[in-house]
Amino acid sequence: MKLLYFAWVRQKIGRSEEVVDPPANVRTAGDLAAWLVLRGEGYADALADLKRVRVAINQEHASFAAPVGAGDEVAFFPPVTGG
Amino acid sequence: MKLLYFAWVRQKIGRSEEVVDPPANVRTAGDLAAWLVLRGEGYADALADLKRVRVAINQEHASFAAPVGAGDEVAFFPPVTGG
Amino acid sequence: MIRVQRQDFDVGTEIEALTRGRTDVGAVVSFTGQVRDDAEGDRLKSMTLEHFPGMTERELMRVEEEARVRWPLLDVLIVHRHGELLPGDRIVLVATLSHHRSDAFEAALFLMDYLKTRAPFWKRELRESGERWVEARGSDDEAAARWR
Amino acid sequence: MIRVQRQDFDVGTEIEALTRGRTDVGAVVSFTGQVRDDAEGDRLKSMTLEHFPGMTERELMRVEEEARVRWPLLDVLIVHRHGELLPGDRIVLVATLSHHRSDAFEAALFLMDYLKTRAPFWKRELRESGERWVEARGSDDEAAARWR
Repeated sequence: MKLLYFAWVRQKIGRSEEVVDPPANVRTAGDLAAWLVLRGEGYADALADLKRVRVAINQEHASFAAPVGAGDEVAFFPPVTGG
Repeated sequence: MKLLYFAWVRQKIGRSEEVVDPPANVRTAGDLAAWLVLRGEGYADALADLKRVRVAINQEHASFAAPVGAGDEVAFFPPVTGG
Repeated sequence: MIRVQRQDFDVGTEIEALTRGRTDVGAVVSFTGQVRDDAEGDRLKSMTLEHFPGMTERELMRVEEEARVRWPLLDVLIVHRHGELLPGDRIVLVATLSHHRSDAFEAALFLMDYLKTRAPFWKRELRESGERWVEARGSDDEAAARWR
Repeated sequence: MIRVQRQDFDVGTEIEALTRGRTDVGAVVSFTGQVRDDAEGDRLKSMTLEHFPGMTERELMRVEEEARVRWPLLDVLIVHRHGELLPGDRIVLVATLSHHRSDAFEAALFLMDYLKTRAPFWKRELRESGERWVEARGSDDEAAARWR
């Protein structure tokens, strides 16, 4: 599973992308975030409060209840501020 | 009193401006239009139906109930279609 | 600023002149009205805009002032042409500058709605079938009424 | 049409390209968003727009398509820059072409409201006091919500 991070999520985690292989009980984007939080302080700082974070699965906005699987590209980022 | 005509009001009357000296019983823009209608077919064609006509007194939109006097510039024209 | 003129205008040049050197502008909205050939069998050959010199400028200044009272605008430009125009020619430009986009959008819409119902211009169309004066549209009166 | 680019754009050139040779366009609305120095003591030195390559283009295409479904538009252009920008620099251009002005105005407003809440861009400001990420505004969510 490919993960992408943007803006301050990227800065807090300290990288812009990585490939991970989460355990079978990670079924949703929310599960994935909760699993990432266990990896260390940067991840926890970025992803512990999901009210501040948005997720896209395969380049489409998604909810944290949406399922994620091995072949997916999952991106975490703050609410957008373009325009 | 100076009169100005625009668009089809001008075309029907056959001139774009004239100076007139209406009688004392012409007190409003509506009175003025009714008095002009008596001057001939072109005026009647242009001004008999005041629902189709607008008036400006001294370059400000006005109602037909607005008073007009000797020193005024009164313009009759169709509803505007600019923009 | 308002201008009534026979000659064409360039939208980019006008906007550039309004924004050049400014760092306080967040939003620029422009509206350009063009001569449209609706091409329903009876083609439009040209359109002539008659206006009321003097009153036109007064009405445009009045509507600019009204917009500046209603919205916190950094600048306003209204350019309206008169004379003979061809299909595709520009007729009118309205541009509004503000900090935030909603003010610029609303003010531009307001300016156009008021222009359509108050600025003393009259359009005469020359079509293949002959000449006719464009009639005022009830929808323009309704659009203007929402700002009262 | 949508474009995501680092380089600047010229509003006049873009509008000219959209309208050239057309006689069916009655209304052109453009919105330009610029980097604004709100100058409240802590001056803005620069702003950097990060984006999500790939998803950005998809979201812009999606919002263009949505606007074309909702309004009878003759053309749509969205240009959004990324990278480092200075106060006064242009960020985004939205242009809409239609027969009648209300469609072009509404569609441009819709496009901007959706861009603000869905297009994956993030602004980082460099101020005299340091760097900070711009926070999303609740008013932008409310503006987008009115189109649902």
